[in-house]
Amino acid sequence: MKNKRVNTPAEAVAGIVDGATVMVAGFGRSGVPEGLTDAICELGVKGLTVISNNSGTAKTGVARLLLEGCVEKIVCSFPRASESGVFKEMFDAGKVELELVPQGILAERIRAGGSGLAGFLTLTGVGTELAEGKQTMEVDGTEYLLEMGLRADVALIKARQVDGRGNLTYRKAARNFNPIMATAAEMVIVQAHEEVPIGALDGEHVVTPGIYVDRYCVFQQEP
Amino acid sequence: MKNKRVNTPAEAVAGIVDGATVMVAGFGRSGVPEGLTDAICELGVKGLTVISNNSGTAKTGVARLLLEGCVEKIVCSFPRASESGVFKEMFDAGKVELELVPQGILAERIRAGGSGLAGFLTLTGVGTELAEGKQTMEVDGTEYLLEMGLRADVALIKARQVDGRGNLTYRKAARNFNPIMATAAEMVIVQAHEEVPIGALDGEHVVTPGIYVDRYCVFQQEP
Amino acid sequence: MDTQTKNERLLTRDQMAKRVAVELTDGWLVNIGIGMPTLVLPHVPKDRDVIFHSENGIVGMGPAPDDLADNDPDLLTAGKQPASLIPGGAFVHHADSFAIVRGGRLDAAVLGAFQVAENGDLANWKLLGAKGGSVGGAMDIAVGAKQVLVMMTHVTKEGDPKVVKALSYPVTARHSVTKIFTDMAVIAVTADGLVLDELAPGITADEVQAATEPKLRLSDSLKEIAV
Amino acid sequence: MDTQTKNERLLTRDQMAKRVAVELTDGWLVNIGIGMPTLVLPHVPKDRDVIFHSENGIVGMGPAPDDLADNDPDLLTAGKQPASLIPGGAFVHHADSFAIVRGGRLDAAVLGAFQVAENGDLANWKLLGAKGGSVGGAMDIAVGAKQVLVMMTHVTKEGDPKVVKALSYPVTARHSVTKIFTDMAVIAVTADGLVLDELAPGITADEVQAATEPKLRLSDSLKEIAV
Repeated sequence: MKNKRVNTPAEAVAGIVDGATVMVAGFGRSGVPEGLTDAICELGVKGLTVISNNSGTAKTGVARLLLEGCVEKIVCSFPRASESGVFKEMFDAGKVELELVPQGILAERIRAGGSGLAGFLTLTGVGTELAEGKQTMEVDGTEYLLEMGLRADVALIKARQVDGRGNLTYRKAARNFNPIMATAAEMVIVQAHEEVPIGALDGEHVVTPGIYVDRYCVFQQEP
Repeated sequence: MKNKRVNTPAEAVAGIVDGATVMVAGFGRSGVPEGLTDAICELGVKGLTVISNNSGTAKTGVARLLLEGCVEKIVCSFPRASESGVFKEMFDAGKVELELVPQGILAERIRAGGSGLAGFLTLTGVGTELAEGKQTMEVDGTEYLLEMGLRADVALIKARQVDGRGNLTYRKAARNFNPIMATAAEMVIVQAHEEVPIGALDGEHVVTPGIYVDRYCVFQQEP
Repeated sequence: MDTQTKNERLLTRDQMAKRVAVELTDGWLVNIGIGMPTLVLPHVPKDRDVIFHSENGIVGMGPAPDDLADNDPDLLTAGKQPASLIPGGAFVHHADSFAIVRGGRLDAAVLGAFQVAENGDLANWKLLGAKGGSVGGAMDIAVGAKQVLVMMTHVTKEGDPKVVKALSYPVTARHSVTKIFTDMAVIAVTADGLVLDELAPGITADEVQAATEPKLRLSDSLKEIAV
Repeated sequence: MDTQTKNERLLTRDQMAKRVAVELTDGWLVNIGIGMPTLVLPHVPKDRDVIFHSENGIVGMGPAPDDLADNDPDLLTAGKQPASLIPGGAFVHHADSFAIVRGGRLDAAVLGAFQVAENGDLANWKLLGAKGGSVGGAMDIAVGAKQVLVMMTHVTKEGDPKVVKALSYPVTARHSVTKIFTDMAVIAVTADGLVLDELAPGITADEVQAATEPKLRLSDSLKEIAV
């Protein structure tokens, strides 16, 4: 059986290169794999495009990636929040590029990318400034926006449990973007709170089948 | 709290009218809510459009609906199977109309319908006779088919467990089309193997949130 | 009219929240936006089963735990405040969460706003001239919810009307708002224009009209907001 | 050549299945089509971790239980035959199952076929002139799998080639087949046309060419199929 387990977040993120597109799961600080984002900072890669719902809380997660100069562009639904001073300062100084995407569309574009769909038609955003430059299509007299699937080189995932096959469960609402990002990247890297033996997870309770997971490490993140 | 529980399959399907579009979950005979399809036969409605992966095994499920003359059209991926003699005979005699849809596209169209998406772009079916009459779109030099979301008036669902809020779990691969059909109809009717108290299902193990369910009955189907 | 006196007659945020809560019907699934709308949740009458949806994947969100020590970092509102899960609640991932939103399952959403136009156009995501902006789930929710209930002060801090003929702020969703709850009034958005349904105690219809850009029709059953 | 003699030299279905099984690499996720391909599963070498996907939502499908009494009606192959779940297997719903297929996660699919064209076009869902037809997951799987391995007899019952210059049967997916396993040979579909890689024991390259419509190139490492 393929060994997907590595010992540390550093080993887990090894090989991520400058300029890579990286999905970082989480909503606010819940479900953000900070062990992995910290390890990327220590790896010192540059020019990343980060796909993430938020831009990081205080100096954690994506905010630390920004602070350490790893990020060129962020694809995000809610980058400017009271807890996201790092992004605000860097964006206002022109040090990071932003692609703003409505939250449900961001989720759906990721799911489409993971599902092998080129794009989908939605009412969300029609007639708004976020529709600018996007293709529209009329169906039965109603105008829809065409939104495109989104994939990444790497997805960084925070799980509650993992088994040796890479099957994952999540904790409460820390699930958020994790299961969909785990379907939409060439390399899926997981930070799991605990490892359980193969067969310990009920096949009906697995949220992300292990076939999506390339590497995992066990890492207990500080709250 | 809204009372979603009714006592019998007959009560559960009451009000389904002639000409309705009805999703019937299941793959082969697994996950087919036969208590509900039988009750519809007894209700004696006519002219239904049935959306179902198969056309019924022997004389059960959709096959019984066909036999009893309830069905005008079937939207289906695998109607002609060795176990589906009823459909074959009726189709060859011109007594039922067929819209053939690739299985993954059928699932995805239902999911799109349930997710409020008008349609999506896919490679499946490009250049085949099932693409005839469908709109195509070129993205980055590749040709995609536009497939449209699919919704129904009624979805018939077979669950393993239900609670008073309508939260559902499924049994093994009987899950199949059930969770997606439960999102894509105006009236979602469930036949559950057992009822459990509210709070007995772990919120992380619920597959279909109860907000999707309009009515349920407890019915133990003969294997 | 003396301004001081008028301000005293305006509804407090909590009184507004209480009025919005009354609007939420038994059995409804409701999304509560960040900011002022979060005040609504504790005011829902106990005998009503209103189910709250939070876009971060909570179906059946309950109030913050009584004891701060019970706060769970993985159980937060969309505004990242402490929350709970009601018995029979469930967790879904983000794409499934917005499938609920866009799929037409939200009976209502309670949202804040910068402006509402008389045709129901909503502006609530971006200030005038702002760079970037944070859209969050606002566009999906405003398009998806069957009823979009806006909760806001009637005028800006500068005294400008927020109920306007046409938006000057960037639009969130066209033709989406169904009812407006302010510190002065409750106004319905109808196919025939805006209808003044209710007045805060001590506020007159003329005062509301003066603070509102488009023309208001008076409801045949115009009444006072119960506070 | 005497037909009786030739038939005796053709691989049995089980021998074909064994050869296909060898192709499945350690760590692969593989979808197995209905019909002849289902024979492949028991032949996978025990030291190889090949994970089987079944489109009805099984990730990690195992063989039928040894004891018929253990058959579970909710644990079936795509062809509705008894199956099992391996330890660490999981169930997903149908949309998620095909998300795996179209999302590029299938390392290979083993499918039956009526015809394969020299450019890799696949026909396996509908007979000539059939009314209606049953497509199942064939189109999604043929488009989505990284490698499409076709397993079929080399010729029809009437002796007509099934490896053809251009399909006469309705197409399932264009340019999709990567390798063809028949009772006579193993043929790779390459950008430069068909390459004869392996021969059944006792079958000659000339015999294969005679039973094949397009021109075959001989592999530099042409060898005998291990049976």
